[in-house]
Amino acid sequence: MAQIIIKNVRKEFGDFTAVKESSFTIEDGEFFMLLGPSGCGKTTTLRMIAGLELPTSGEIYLDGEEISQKPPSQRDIAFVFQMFALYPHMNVYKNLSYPLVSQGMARRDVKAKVEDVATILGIQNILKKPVGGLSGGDRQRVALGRAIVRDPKAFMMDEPLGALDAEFREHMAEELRALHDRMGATTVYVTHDQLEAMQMGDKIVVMNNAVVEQFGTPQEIYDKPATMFVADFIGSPSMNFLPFDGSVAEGAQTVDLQGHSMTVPRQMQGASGKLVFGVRPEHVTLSDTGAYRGEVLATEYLGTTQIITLDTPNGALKARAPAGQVATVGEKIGLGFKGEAVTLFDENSGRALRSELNEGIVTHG
Amino acid sequence: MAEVILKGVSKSFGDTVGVADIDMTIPDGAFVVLLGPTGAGKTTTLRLISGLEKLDAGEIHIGGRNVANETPAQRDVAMVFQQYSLYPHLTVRENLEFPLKSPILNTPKDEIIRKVNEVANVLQISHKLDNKATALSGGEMQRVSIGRALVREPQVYLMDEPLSSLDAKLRTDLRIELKRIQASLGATILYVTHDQIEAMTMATHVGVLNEGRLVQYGTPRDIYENPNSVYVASRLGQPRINILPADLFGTAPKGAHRIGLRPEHVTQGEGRAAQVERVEHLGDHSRLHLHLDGHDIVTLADPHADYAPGSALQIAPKDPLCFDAQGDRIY
Amino acid sequence: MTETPITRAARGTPPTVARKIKGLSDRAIAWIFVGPTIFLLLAVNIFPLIWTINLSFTNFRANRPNREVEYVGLRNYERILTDTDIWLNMQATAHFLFWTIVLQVLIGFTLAYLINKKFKGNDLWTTIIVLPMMLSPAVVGNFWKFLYQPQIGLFNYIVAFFTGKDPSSFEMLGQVNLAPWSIVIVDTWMWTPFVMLICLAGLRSIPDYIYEAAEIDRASKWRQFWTITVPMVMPFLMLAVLFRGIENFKMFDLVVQLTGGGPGSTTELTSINLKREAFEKWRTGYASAYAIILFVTVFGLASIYVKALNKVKER
Amino acid sequence: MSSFSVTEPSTRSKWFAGSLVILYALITMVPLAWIMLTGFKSPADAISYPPKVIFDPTLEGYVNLFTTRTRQTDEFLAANPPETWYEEIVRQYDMVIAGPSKFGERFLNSVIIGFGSTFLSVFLGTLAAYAFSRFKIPLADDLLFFILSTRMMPPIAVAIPIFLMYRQLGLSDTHLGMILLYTAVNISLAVWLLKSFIDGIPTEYEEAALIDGYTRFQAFYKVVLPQAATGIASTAIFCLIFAWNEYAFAVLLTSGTAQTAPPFIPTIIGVGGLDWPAVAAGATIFLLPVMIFTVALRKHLLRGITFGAVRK
Amino acid sequence: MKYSKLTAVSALSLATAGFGASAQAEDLTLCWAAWDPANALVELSKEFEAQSGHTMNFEFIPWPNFADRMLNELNSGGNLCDLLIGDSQWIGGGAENGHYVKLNDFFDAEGISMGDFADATVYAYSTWPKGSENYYALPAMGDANGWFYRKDWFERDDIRAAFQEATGRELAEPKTQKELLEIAQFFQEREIDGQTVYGAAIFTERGSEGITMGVTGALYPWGFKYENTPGSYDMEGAVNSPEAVEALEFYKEFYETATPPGYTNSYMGESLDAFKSGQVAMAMNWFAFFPGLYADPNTGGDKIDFFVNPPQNQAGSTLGGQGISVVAYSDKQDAALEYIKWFADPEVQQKWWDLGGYSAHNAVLESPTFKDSAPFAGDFLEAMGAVQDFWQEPAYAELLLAMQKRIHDYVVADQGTAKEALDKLIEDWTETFEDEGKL
Amino acid sequence: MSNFIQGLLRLKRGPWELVATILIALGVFMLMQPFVMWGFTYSFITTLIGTVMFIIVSHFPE
Repeated sequence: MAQIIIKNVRKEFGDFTAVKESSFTIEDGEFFMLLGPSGCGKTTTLRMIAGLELPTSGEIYLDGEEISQKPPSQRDIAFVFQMFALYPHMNVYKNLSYPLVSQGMARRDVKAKVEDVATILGIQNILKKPVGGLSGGDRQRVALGRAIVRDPKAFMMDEPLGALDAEFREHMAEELRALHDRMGATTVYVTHDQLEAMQMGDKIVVMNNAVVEQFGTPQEIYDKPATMFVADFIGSPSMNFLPFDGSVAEGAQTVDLQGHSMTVPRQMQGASGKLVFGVRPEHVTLSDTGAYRGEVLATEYLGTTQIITLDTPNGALKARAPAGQVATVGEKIGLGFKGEAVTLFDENSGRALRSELNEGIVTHG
Repeated sequence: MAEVILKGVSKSFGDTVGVADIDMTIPDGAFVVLLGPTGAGKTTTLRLISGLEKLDAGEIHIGGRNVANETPAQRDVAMVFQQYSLYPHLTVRENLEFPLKSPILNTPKDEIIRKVNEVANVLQISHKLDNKATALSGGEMQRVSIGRALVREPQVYLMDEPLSSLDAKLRTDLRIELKRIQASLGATILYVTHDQIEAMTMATHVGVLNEGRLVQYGTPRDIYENPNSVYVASRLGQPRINILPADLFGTAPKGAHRIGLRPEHVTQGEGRAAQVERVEHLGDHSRLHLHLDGHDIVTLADPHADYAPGSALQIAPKDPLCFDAQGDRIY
Repeated sequence: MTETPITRAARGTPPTVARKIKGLSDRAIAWIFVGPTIFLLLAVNIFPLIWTINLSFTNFRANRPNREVEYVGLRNYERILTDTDIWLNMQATAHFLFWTIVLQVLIGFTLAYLINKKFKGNDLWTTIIVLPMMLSPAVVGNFWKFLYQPQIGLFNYIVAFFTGKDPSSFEMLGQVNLAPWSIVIVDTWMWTPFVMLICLAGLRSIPDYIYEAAEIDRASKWRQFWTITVPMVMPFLMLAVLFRGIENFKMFDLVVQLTGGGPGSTTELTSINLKREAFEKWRTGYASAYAIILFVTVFGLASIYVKALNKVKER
Repeated sequence: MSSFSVTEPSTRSKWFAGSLVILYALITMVPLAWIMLTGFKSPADAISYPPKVIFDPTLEGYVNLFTTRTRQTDEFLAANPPETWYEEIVRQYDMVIAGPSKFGERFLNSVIIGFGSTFLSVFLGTLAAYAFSRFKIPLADDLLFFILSTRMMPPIAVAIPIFLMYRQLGLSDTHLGMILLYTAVNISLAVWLLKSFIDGIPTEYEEAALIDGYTRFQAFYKVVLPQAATGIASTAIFCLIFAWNEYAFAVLLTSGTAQTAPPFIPTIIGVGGLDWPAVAAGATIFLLPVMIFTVALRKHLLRGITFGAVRK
Repeated sequence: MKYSKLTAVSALSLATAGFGASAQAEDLTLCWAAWDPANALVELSKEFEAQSGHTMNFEFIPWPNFADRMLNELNSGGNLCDLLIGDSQWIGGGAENGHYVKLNDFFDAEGISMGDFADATVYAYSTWPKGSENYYALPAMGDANGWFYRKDWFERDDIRAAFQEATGRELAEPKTQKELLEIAQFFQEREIDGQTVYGAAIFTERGSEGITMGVTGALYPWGFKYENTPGSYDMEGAVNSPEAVEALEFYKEFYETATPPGYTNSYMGESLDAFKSGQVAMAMNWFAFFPGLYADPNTGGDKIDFFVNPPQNQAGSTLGGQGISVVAYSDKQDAALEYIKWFADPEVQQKWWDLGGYSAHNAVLESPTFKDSAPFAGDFLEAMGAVQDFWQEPAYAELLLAMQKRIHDYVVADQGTAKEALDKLIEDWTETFEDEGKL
Repeated sequence: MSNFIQGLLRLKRGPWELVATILIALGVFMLMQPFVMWGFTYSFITTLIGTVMFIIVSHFPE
């Protein structure tokens, strides 16, 4: 098992830059998520780690060894493909044994090893079946089996749950995470589903437009988004953005929103112009008394909670409230914000302003 | 708009049961969502009402009329399909005009123009009217196909997972829009989905289907809070309800075989000590995966609460739902 | 009850409009749509086939309408299946079949493999290579006959140019040892593109990620070729081989124009032989039995072909 | 090194593959190019040894293809000076043009029979393919197999009963007879090919139309047909090419009135032996449309030759 | 000029001037093989068009396809042809199967007498059953297989000397088959004027009737018989007689030692080509081509001369030639008969000969000027005196194809021995006659 | 192998189709092989049986 270090890796396809200089470190044994919308470069990054693409520049260290220009066969990395990439003309057993036979392992050892892995994954009974007729879950297990049978240094997974239907996905995600917990192998996992990333990941890298936007633990990224993109991408419903014109001084603890003073974490950085007041729906409180008011546009019942959509002087806003709270469409309600959880953004750059809250996360100027 | 009544509706395809003996009334102006996993018979119900499939048994009444022998055209329903409902060889305008020009409606020309423009305005696609249908984005396409249903004034709208092919953000927006349109037109809508969020947020009534049978029919709140079986209880709620042996926390409630505990119904700090397996930080809350006597239990916690995996946590049930051996709700 | 177009229509419309709205039932449409095709095939294929079966038990001659027709039982079949000359024709067919398929598969697969390297302009060259197979075999046969002329023919000249032989010292069409190869060469020239196209489809049906998986699984290129490329193209190759097999088993036009079956009977393929029996000797009954034998063989091969077709279709 | 991916062939292997393929393509074109060249040679150049690559081009082959000529006496020739360029060409052999040859007629027959059968088979095939694609037809698989197997049959074997039947019905050597026959052979391709095209059109479209107030038949021609247009067009070209190229039936069942070009071209003769430039000219004219169609069809080629099973 | 030449008939004005037998002008189609005499017939028929008002169309089919196409046409009951100049062997089938109109009544009515035509041609081209007075055709084109050679080479001193040295004989027209072969072998691969020339072009074609027509040219002079007793179909000992075997071996030797390379599948066209291109010293072919050969600017005139198929044990030539028949499926039979009537006229027949057709009319043949009217005219009369024809059975095609296969397999494809080939031929023929119910 | 025999016994389509396919292929081979005459003589009946069998077994369940 191994640590993986990505250093200033860049990848171009002709004129198109898929990944701009990116750096991050994946610790030994971590379940590491590469998260971002489609086309953001996350899969390319993964493929570069695996050796399916060679980086245009930069270095990749696997277990201390620089491997960025080596072919995949010399990297000792396993890869689980989105479409599983099972060999369709072979049965389950042949699929599982393929990497072992390719390595030249003795026949008897191969058999023992494959049976071991099949037992771990609970697929002993389908070893003789052709992969064509398997259910999505079984295919997924076979694909995983083919990856773990080799005891590689690290696993790469490219949206391995993307091809499963929604109902089965949740179940498989748990299974996968449990497997990781048992094996403790370094895993790099690509997904575009923020919930999946939050649920499964030890660490997350959020990418957008070929750039790494933020790198951290799930809660950190949720609470302290470094950019508006991250704030928007993570969380459902996503963070409310209330744009306003104004200024905020270094050290300030309030901002002026449409004439109402709102508490914010102590700012470490001053700014003025087009700013954005970012607040998560669960940090919006509804009260009859609040001076900052909004009109209820819609309510969406979610069981324990409900999402209330309001029209405020700074635009639409969603609040998460307990399911029992009564809100009638058309009613005007006072709003309060949990000040210590608010993040301010510079609308032009999209970056969060440094504050007490995100100290140490947002470092740039 | 009209009321739709299903009486003992059944349909099978060879050996597989499509739907079996469904009785349901869709009141005039209601937004009814049929919920169930793949293969539960949701789409079949829709297709039976539209006339695309023929009934094996039972009756369907639309606006008081028994429609058994009518063709889809004669039933005067509008349907929005999951995908592929726009004709790729026509422009947006032609797509919208298509139902109006049918021999059954045979709308006069100026009337067509008026209606199409009206609907295009409502759906904010006026500027795309002369585009080829294939030149639209996914969201626009789905809006146009909803629009094609809206240009008509049918007895009932049937919608088959119209939002499922869209991405999460767009889905959220269209959900609200659809709800608003329904309210303003007072339309009767029968809507099929497997997405519980859609069911809960939009419906006036939810029907839960299981293997072709309608197992519960009521308001979303009713279904969430008072499910009549383990099956229904596990359809709604995320994370899913914990179904546990009735005696896990001491004596079983009378007659109960299993109890259902929604994650928010697990009280922390009292009761039996469970082991914390894993903590998922989801931002607005954390999910605790607990382990108690070989049973997995999921509960919610404050996002910043610090639980180390392997530590112990005392938990107790609060207002559990009780089910008998068959999985039916007792109380 | 609300006023709807239906209620309106139900009240006051004449039955014609009602029918217009209702239309024909699906079942009726299905039969109306399939009917003409089935009828045509019954008339032009099945009825004649049954007739042929019937004729195959008689001594009927189409050029002797006034002669009495007798049923001769299985005698026609017996004669054909014990006739060493026909057996020799079958062997000539086998030679043709075997070598065309071997050559076409080898060259076709190689070409497809090369084209699949996706070099620049491969589309254009593929289209050019494909041209021969779309042409009329009779016309192709006719002009290859010209190319095969000793001395004046381009083929002989080119061979002579490379081997230093006298171009008039050998005759592709006239020599017993060369004639079978002359038809193999032309058929290969004409139909290699077919095998190539199908192999290409097979190669392109293998998704890149399979090779990526193999690469990750540390399989060498050589092993990838034999354990992935070849087995995955195999169903396609089967399709091509079966189709070429069927086509060449009934080969007629090309060879008639090239050699006409000669010299002697060295290139007299079954179809040419059958044509002689049926339309030159006019032994209709006998030829019918012969036709039935070919029918059944092709029918058998065709059923395997359709199975292969469906297999490929599932991919 | 900049755009390496494990599945992407290296530049060198591309170059190598490219040159081999191009070499093959060039070799494969030689016979075709030769036949086209021959069409522009004089009869003497056509049979010269060694074969001539450079020669004085002449339209003699084409003139000979389209005309019949007779030898005339010197007095006659002197009395009637040539009026046109093609008359002049034949004068060098002391001949005059006596009239048009049969080639035009036979070519026209090919066109009539080709288009006639193509229209019929595509028309019937579209209907049948739609029915097979959309409706539950009892024994559909067997019917489809039966339809396909008719195309696999050896033409000579089929021709025996057809010959007898046509003789009885008076359809021998008639356009109608050949059109019906080619339709019967082509319909299998049409049904299979169009079925694969129509299978690709989601049923939702028609269902939407049904619900929108159209009948099944209206839905078919308003919704399915326009979307199947490309498929229908390429099917039509495939059918046309088959009818255009067909030889065995043509040679057995036609002799004059309805004879198509393939059996005719090889029998173009000159004075003495075969008039190769005329044959080559005929072949060129005859093959050219197919070549053009092939280029137009290249995207659908595979679908066509595998009865729709393989899509590219 | 040009196209108008064919159609330059002002139909109405001329129609009345002619026979006036039919009320309307018809489009008649005459089918024949595509060869030199056919062009002559086109010229000749213009007169008929002018006289009768009918329009003549022609369907000329190349020899290799001729039998195939026409028999197919007849058997399919097609009405492409109104008039057919069909091969002599077809007469049996044509009569028995009702393809041809029986002409007796017509001849009687129009006063056409078969006695006016050469006996051999009437026997071969018109009657069925053979020799009976049932006429199905009018002899149209007399023909036999003959030889022509390069007279200029035969007359060259150097060549004559070389021949003398090689064989001890004078180089001259051969008197026997063996001499023929000797001469051919002498010329084989000889260098003349810087060009390699070959012995003789003979028929070896496989597809239609070529090699049979060629080989019978050797078989008949050796004394080949189809049957021991005519009409008994007892072929054993006749077909495979020692003479026949010898003749067949002779023909194979001829093929192997004295023909140009590549002549594995050659018939009339190839023979003509070989001769005209100066490749061969001699060639066999039908008399029908002789006028054209004589007129050829390169190898005709005084460079060419002709001789009858040389005898060996006896004289014998292979019969060609055709009669003209009215097709029973034609719906313009009256007009077609008109044509025959016109064609039977002695004046027309004379013109026919003048244009290059071989008339069979006695008035032409017995005319004192006939022998000298062409350099081959005398040879023609001589050949016609000793012609033999192939089976004229209704099953003729089957018999012919069997012979084609057996002979070609032996001579060209080099399979088996001559005796085996002939034995197999008897087997094939026996089978055919058994099927016919004649054995 | 035992699977195959079981398939045959249970009238499953797969193995029976295989048997029919082999028969057809054998028949075609017998028809064209240059080795023994009786192979040629009995080729037709072999192919015929294979083909008829194929048509029948293609209606067996999967």
